[in-house]
Amino acid sequence: MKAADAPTAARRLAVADVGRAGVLRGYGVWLTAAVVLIVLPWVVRTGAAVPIMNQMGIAIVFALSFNMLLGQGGMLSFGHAVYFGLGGFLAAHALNLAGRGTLYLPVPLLPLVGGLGGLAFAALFGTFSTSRAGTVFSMVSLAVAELMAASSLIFDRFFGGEEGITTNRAKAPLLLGLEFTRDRQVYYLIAFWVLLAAIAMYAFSRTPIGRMANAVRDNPERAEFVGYSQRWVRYISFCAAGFFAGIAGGLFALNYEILTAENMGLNASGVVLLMTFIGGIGSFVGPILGAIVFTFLQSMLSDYTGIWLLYLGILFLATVLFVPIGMAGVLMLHAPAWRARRVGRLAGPYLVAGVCGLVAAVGVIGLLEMLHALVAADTPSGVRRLFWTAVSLRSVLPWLVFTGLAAAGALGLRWAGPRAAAAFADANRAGAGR
Amino acid sequence: MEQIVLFSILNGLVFGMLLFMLSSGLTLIFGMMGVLNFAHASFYMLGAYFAYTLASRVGFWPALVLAPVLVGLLGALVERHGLRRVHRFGHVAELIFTFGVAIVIEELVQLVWGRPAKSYQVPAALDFPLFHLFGSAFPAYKAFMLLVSVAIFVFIFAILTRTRAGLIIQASLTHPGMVAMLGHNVPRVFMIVFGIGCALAAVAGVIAGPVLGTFPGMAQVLGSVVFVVVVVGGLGSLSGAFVASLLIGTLQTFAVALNVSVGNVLMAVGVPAAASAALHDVWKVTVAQVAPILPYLLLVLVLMIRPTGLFGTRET
Amino acid sequence: MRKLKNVLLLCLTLAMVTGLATQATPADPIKIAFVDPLSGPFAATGENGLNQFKYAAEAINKSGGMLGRQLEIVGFDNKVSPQESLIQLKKVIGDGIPFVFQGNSSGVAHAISDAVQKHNERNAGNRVLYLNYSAVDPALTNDKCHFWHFRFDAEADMKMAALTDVIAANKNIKKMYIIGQDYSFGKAVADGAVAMLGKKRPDVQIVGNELHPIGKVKDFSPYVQKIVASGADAVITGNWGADMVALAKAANDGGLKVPFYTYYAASDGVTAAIGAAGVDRIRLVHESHPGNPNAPKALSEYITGYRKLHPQNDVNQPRIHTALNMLALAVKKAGTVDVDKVAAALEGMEYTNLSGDQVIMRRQDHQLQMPIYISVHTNKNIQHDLDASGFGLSLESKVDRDKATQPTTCKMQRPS
Amino acid sequence: MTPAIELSGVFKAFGNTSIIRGVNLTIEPGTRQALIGPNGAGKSTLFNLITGKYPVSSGRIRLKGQDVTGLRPSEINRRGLSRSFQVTNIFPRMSVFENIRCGVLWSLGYRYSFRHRVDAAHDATERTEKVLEQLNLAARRHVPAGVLSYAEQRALEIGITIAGGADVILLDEPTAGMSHSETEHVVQLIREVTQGKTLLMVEHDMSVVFDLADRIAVLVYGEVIAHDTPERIRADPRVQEAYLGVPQGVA
Repeated sequence: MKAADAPTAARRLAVADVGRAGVLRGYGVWLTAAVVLIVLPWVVRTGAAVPIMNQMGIAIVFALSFNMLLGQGGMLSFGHAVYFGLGGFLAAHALNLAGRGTLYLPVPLLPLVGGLGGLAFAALFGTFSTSRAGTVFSMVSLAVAELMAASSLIFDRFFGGEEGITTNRAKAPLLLGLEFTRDRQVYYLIAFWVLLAAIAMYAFSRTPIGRMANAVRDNPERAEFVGYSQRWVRYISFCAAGFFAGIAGGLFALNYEILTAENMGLNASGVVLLMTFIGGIGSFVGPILGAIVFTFLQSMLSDYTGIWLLYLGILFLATVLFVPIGMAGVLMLHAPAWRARRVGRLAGPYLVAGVCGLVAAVGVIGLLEMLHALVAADTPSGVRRLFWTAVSLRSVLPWLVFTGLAAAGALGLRWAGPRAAAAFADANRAGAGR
Repeated sequence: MEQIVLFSILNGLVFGMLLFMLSSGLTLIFGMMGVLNFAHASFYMLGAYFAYTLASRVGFWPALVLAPVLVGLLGALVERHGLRRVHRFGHVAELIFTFGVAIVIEELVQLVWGRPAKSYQVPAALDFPLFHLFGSAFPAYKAFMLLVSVAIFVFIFAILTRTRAGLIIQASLTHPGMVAMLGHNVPRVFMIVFGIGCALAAVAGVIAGPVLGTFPGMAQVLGSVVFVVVVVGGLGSLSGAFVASLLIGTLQTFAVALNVSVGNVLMAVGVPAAASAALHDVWKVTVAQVAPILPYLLLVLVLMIRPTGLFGTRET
Repeated sequence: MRKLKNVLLLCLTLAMVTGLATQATPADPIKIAFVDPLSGPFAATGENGLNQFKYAAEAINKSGGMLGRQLEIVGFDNKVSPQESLIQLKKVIGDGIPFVFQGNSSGVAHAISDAVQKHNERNAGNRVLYLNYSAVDPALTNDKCHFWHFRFDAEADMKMAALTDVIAANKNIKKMYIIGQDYSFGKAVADGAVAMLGKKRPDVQIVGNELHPIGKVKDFSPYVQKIVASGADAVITGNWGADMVALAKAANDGGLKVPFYTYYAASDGVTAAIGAAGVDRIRLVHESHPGNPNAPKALSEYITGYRKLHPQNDVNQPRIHTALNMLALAVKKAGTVDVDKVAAALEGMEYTNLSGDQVIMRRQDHQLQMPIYISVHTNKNIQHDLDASGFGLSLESKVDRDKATQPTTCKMQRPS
Repeated sequence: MTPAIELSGVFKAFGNTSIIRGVNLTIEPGTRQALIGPNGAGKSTLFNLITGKYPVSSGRIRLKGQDVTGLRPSEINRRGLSRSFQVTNIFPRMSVFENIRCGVLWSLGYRYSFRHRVDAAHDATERTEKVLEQLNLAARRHVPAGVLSYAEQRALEIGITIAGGADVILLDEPTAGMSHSETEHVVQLIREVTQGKTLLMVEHDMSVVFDLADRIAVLVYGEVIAHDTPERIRADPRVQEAYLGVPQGVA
């Protein structure tokens, strides 16, 4: 933590633009990704793994599209789910029409319908919401989100009210005899689209407009004086982001065969901000990483605790405060040391700091969970299982122990943090020699 | 009809002044620091919860003073140890930070006070109808709310126009960066302003909690509207916030009171009735049904016509 | 490039961890899934429901369980989100659990019902049964009915039929005001009230029929002013949660003294929050005896036992007891946990519930037929209060099963 | 010959304060000219009016004969006018190479394209490389612009300005805050990159002004009081009174 605690301007700036030419050059990366995606369902074969991977895939496309706004364009949207949801609703309606035979639309092309829907609405709402950047853009996005959330209850026929719009992918015409009734078949379809959308979004970031989106983010005024209208640049990025959000929405319609108003609500928009930021907004892989980790945590934590959202909120806040470059940023920070084969030197100090962090986390989690158990009053026995031991809520000892652990861990971190940071600096200095 | 108009005006005033108490703090913070505090309504919620707990221990009146002080201190802490850290990463980073604060506060409130609504009641001394008119009662507590918010308004106004500190604040609203030139300790000024802004929000929470309900979602219910108020009024403009608060307060109460459908309105402005088939869903909707989304429509409209807001002068 | 490969490898590892974490362990007890909110704003409702299921299951386990195996209730947090519900449903199916209980939100119910139907049609060997204990949208047992869905609560129209019977008998009511949340349930209540009152009491004037946005209204005073201005003698509302509490408080502040006929103005903190503001004003329509006065012995003991375990919570859904016991009987009758056979056994089953009423699972649409109760919010003569607040519900009237019953449009398709 | 820039009767007021009070100024194409004047005379404001950052209160501005009054900065830039800023104004999180390339893209016709790959746009890369050579920043091409030294950032600022190949260049205090040797280097750079173009610069360093400028305009209290060759300006009594009379070294 301490390494990123006081990032010098140089280090922060050095990682800010990791998407620069060369990092993802060549097709090797995409081929590797394709192979991983193909093999994955054969490696992980248990329980709800495939459904969760489907969810991750959708989240990846959505988070990447969100980062086209935030990371690349400097636009913080509190309403990006609007385009996800509208694209999804259009896709669901299209699939229903296809099921009735009114429209010829093979299932694999469905996400494209969603994308075009997202694009159309982004093109409409973008006209007024991209006129300004910064705080006002954020507030307008919030207003649009509130408007759409309210409209979803008014326009019953399109949004289906509270039940939403259900659809059935098994009824649409087949393409090449491909059926999509099993989770695994859907998985491969989603994987295909995730890869395609990721490649397209990466390619977009390397086009003139993609580069100028970065320029407008950094300095809108200067961009004007090299011939670019900041408004147009924002508008086009916004439309592109809406298009890919719509694709994610279309994938959602395909996978869950239902869309409800919550898909375009404020919470959905908040979640994509959380996952993107935790992953790291400064690089292309950040949102991917964030989407995977966040989805995993979201669906797993709730099996163990009722206050999972608090943990995710704390994780988010900690990221903003201490590691604003996100997980991907931290990984990228270690790239020079890795190349110089000096990562080994970091293992020791990092392990010590990690153990301290873990002890502190156990203490804090223990306290929070005990408090939760007490307040929620769902533990009549007064005993709660925590960290594989039975903890009595009404005795003082466990409170003391957890407080002690939290304090000890925090003190340990104060000691170990600077050492880890020093080790990091040392490894980098050595690496700089090349 | 008179009854509806009169009570709508009164309720609009009460709600509008409540909005102003929230938006004035938000505007002060924004004007001086350039930060739009997404967690502002969360401090309003904390005010209500603190007051609920304090009221059951020491009574309502001490709670009315203590809760805002506590929340103000908490706000100052958040500024000192959180916001100041992310300040150098720019306004978007600050907005993201306060967004995170809002999430964590909402979760912490649920952790500490539980999820069900709290029965934070109007103090017995004010729990009577002030007057009856046209068969309907106006509760004394609402008059009290109006009184408190007007008092706060006068207080802010006096400070801003009569004291040196107020003049500095006013100057920095229009010329950010000026405080530093006058040789003031800017970080400390920021911390104090942030704390005061949060305390103002907390006062609103203390007095609104018994009427609008004290529950974990109360921040979200009011939050977005407050942002609309400050953007419509013009970011950083106190008079704008005042006008927009009253405008939105009365707009919402009157919209509820009117028994008019959107179709009627459209016909009145000349849209042919033939359009009703195509716009069926919208046509049958009453204005009352869309009352809560009117502020957002207003925001979009204002930004299209006057991007700096009604009274705003600053581009952000 | 290598960096990205590493990231991808990391993802792969993560995914494997995901897989391991979800691995089902073979278990002896019969697992029953409870899919409802266990976190977020509605967690209190979900937690209390889960506890009532566990409490009811314990009693069944004490008397031998099902087919000699113990019942185990497994909670799945759906965060009252349709999307999350479907993810949890996948988990349930992945864990090989055949029975799914869900109740909160008709939107979620539709999502689950639809998903269960699709899953069962596509996966004949691995079916699940959806047992709906609380979602009351009539469509679920009408147009959207299917073989693998059973409902144990009275659907909205049954309750409305009972409610309008009571109102029809009250000659003091001449003007009725209807207010509700602007979504499917609020609209269903409004439409039902207009239609049934029109039939039973054509002389009652509907002086207001208002929908307000759900969860968005900050202050209900303007609505109360409109009700006062309309001169209404009574109000019907389907409001729940914060919207219900705020409406009741605003009515009290505005000096509106007329009765409010409601669906969800009790328990889960609502009774406590309304408190004195609702006395003799709030009336509730529900499917069980309210416990006051003179509760049937079985119900009284059941409530007392539960309150001992959970002093702050209520038995607000005695139908949970009904649902679980009827499932146990069906499994016993079928002699297996095979979903199709258990469903067949449930059809037409009769059962005597805690209130002492004879209920029957109608074969035609899988809607449980039962009498309906109407009670009033009060603090007088309360033996079993709600929210430990001293306030509770007291019985006013009861509408018999055959009076409350409603026709259905369901055309049940049974697997051959 | 059509003037490169032509201001006629330009006024600008902020609220009640008039900053520019009726400026008429003609800049002939292919000349290097300087705009001087005491602090607060309105030099930067005049620049901001010409480049479209602020709208004029009244008057007209023509660029190479075309009326550009009221156009947005980007539209004026596309008509062949480019400027630098007094306070360094670059793209801090992008690399030096990308900073220059941003200045190049529009003029090569890439506009808002999402069909081209910037890395495959060889003409843009070549032009960028050439500018980097001129700026002597080729070795720093991958460094984020925000971490360059001050002098390097000033050079980059000029680089972005000239990268698009505009034929009318406005430089706002290009040597501000530089050491003597750095200033010399920048003067050399300006001379090189404005070869055959029209240059208008605001500058406080009189040696730079008299070294570079073919003609000098003197702005005092929002009015151009003189516009002539350096020799005549030096000799002009009004200028001496209004400007050179004040102590030297205000920069």
